[in-house]
Amino acid sequence: MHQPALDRAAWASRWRTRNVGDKALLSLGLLIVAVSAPVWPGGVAAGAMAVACALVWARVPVGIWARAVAAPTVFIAVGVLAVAISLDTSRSVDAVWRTGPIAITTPGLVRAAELVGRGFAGMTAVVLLAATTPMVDLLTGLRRLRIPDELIEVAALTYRMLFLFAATAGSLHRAQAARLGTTTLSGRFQTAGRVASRVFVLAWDRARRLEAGLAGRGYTGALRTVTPPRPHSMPFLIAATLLVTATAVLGWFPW
Amino acid sequence: MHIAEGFLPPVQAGLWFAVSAPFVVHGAREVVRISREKPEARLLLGAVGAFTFVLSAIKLPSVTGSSSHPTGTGAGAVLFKPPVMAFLGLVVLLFQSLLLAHGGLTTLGANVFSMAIVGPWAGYAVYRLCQSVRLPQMVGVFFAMAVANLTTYVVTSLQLAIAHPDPVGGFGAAAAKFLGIFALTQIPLALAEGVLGVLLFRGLVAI
Amino acid sequence: MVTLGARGLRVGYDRGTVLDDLTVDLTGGTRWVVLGANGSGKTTLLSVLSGALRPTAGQVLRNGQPLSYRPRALAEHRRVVQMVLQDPDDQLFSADVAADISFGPLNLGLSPDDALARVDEACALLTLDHLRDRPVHQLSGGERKRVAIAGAVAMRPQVLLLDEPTAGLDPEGIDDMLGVLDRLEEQGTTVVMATHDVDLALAWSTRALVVGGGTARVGDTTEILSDTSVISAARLRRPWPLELTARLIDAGLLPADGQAPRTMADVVALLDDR
Amino acid sequence: MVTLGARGLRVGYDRGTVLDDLTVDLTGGTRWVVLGANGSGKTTLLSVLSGALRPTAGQVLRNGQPLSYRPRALAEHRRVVQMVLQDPDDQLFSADVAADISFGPLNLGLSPDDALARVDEACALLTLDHLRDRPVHQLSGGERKRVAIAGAVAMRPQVLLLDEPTAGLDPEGIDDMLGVLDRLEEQGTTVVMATHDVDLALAWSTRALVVGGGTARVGDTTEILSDTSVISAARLRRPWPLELTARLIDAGLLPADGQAPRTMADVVALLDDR
Repeated sequence: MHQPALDRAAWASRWRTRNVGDKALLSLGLLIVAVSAPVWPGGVAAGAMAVACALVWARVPVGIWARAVAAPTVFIAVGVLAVAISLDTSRSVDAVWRTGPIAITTPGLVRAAELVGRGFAGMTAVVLLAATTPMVDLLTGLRRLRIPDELIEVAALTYRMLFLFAATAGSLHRAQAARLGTTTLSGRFQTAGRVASRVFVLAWDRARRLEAGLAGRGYTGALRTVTPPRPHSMPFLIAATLLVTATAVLGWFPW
Repeated sequence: MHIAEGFLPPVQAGLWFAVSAPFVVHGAREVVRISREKPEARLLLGAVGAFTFVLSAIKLPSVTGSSSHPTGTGAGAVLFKPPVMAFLGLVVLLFQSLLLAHGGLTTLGANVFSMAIVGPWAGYAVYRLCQSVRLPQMVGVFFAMAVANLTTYVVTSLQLAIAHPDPVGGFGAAAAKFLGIFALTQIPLALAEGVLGVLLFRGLVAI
Repeated sequence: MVTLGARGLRVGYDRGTVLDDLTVDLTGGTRWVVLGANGSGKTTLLSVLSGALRPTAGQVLRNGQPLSYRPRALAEHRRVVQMVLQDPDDQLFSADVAADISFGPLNLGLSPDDALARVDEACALLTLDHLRDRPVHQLSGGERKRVAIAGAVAMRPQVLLLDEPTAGLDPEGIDDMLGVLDRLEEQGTTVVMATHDVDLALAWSTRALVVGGGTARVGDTTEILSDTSVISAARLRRPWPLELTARLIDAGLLPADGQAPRTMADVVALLDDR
Repeated sequence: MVTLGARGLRVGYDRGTVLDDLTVDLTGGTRWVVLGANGSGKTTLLSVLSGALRPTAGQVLRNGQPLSYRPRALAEHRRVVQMVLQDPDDQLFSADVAADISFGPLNLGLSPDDALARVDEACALLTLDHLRDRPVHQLSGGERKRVAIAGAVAMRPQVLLLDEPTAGLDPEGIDDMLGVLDRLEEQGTTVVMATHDVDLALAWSTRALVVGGGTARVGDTTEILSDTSVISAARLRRPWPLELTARLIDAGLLPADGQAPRTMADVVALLDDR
């Protein structure tokens, strides 16, 4: 697998050394406003703020940011389409457009428009966190929430190994395609199935070898590591709080 | 397909977290117990989590050429039992939302419920049922994978219908609409995942 | 004979560009090496030439014609050009050796009997006969490499692209591998090998393609590897026979106008002639 | 200084015996190579010496004392002897470079601050500072190798066992790696490197252990690699400087009683002296 755009952005982020809690306050604060405030102006404001924070403040490269939001934008569009149409067999309502039992109504369109705003705002708020904080930092941050180490370690190992297995799965698939293994439908099934079983076996093998490799480094049951301290930044915290509060006030204020 | 960020009203999003929590906590306890008994099991569980993530990224072959992915949780439920999959499914969904912006954080509870709880349990139940009536193992694997896939999407459709009742026909019409759009197009894909599961397990037996 | 080439090839975007505006023509020989430091894009180039990787910009040429990525055109390309990856575990996915080798021939639409004949042929060529019923995971690294090559050879390609076929092999394993490549060449296959073993490249190949810094140089292997500017730009080193003779010429121990040596025997002969 | 050894070592897997009644003593130098063909048991021997693999029979000796496999004795052994595997992905469990390197020091019981100091030290030695903010999955194979070695070096072992540290590296990568090994040696670490690159072994090491056919020979590297009977029994080849001088002596171009050359400069000097 290509390294996902968000992962690439997170590791290279200017905010990499910021405290995870600080960044989470900003992103999750905007996320809460995005999903709970009236979509106009609250959702739109939260979305605009999240985009501005990512591109202007954290200086996530525009190209990488655009690649990161491209796929979820398509998902939002598909989901919204489903909300926009109504099933109306009785032909009882005023429709803007209809064909057979499928109708598009004004309330439906309004809801769809709301959902576009909310979905995009929420997604960009999550992207703000994901594009500035590598997964390992988030998992380390979760330790603070008294989540058992065992669970964090399993998740961290999952993160480490998924890139290995994804690369192997990609290579296996391309190699079989090169031997014309994907020219027919049944060939595609055979190839996908065998790639999956092969990756499973290699995954098992990798876990066993990693166990041996770690034993030599003194592994006795805990994958303890240290990471450099990432102190809170008071100016950042104040700025983040102000931004989130301003967005929330703007969002709920009865204009 | 997961419910995207912002697609659930806050109250419902919270309720789905509450519904999923007991299952995830139960699974997490199981993972902690296994890890403490056998330290090396952590590495194995990490590998299984990574495998599940990769499996869910494999493109399902389809006749139409449209790209879709397996849920992969049916295989995990058969191999590792549903409680473990509840936790690993949570990890996979969290990674999908933060690495790929696929799904969301506020919708995580709802997505965990459909993909990491209902899917694996339904698949596992069907697998056990097939075993108890002495059907060949591969038949059980096929139905486990297909049912896990299909139930995941049915639950997702119902969750969306609750969140977005049709302005004309209410919940019923919305459910019919979402099921029509997702579940019906999903049936061939569920069958495809069943076939993939059989090929996967056949490969494992051979190796 | 099939010739491969590339025009304006570019792979990757922004900071991750591996190949940039690469134009090459693999003509003039059947023993090719692709040389370059790690990360110079050797593997990427082979993948693109094989059709497995679609370039971001530019074209792959086969006999001067741009490669189309429509399924049928790609399948046609793959009948002619096969690639073998460096790590056989990225390629082998069947339980036993014979089953894996038969995968490609069956996909060509051959009957099971004909496919088996291809398996026999490939096993004989790669000296795998004694291993054909063994499970793949029981084989050593060198044996797996041979199985992976057999899987490609069984498709009877006209061009075989090999990524580091000698990496990880011991001296005997390298000799065996070169023997296999000799036999392939006798059958009329053009062999293109990516490597960073410059000594091996000098001794084995007649033509070389050096990639590094996004660009490429193509030419006669001895000439290319004698050119210190190419070598240092590509972050390689000169093969020892060339380096030694250069130093001996500097020390006045050899005349400057001699033939460039490719092997140890050449070096001995040079010193003997003097 | 710590010396390692083995007495009557025997290691068998289900498919056969890899090492059989091996008795060696790694004394007399701090730059060791373990040479042998693929499958000769190089990796197995290093694993046994590191304590990771328990032999079927025989003993590992540290300073002449047999190694006990009780957890505490083994932990003590690992403070002194560290091994780095050929595939770094078998050893790196964290995507974060610094976090992964800190694992060993923490297992030694160091405080987080002291462990971080060790991480800094190891990163400086392995020139990894610029990679600390990159995830492991973004690193090249050579960079991952350096991270894996840093993880071992951070435990400040007195003996470092490296399995094929230069495999897969390009010429520049090999030079960098040898530079790292030089710095380790300056710090008083004994480095034992398994390889099948005989040219590298001759140029870099002073002492060699050749395994093959279940037995072993230990000695001065140049002597061992000049001995054609050892070389052919172990299915290796002579390094080119030794092979070339042998051929030149046969051709009467060099006197038979010269010093055996280790590097290209030595060869040039030999020919110049004549």
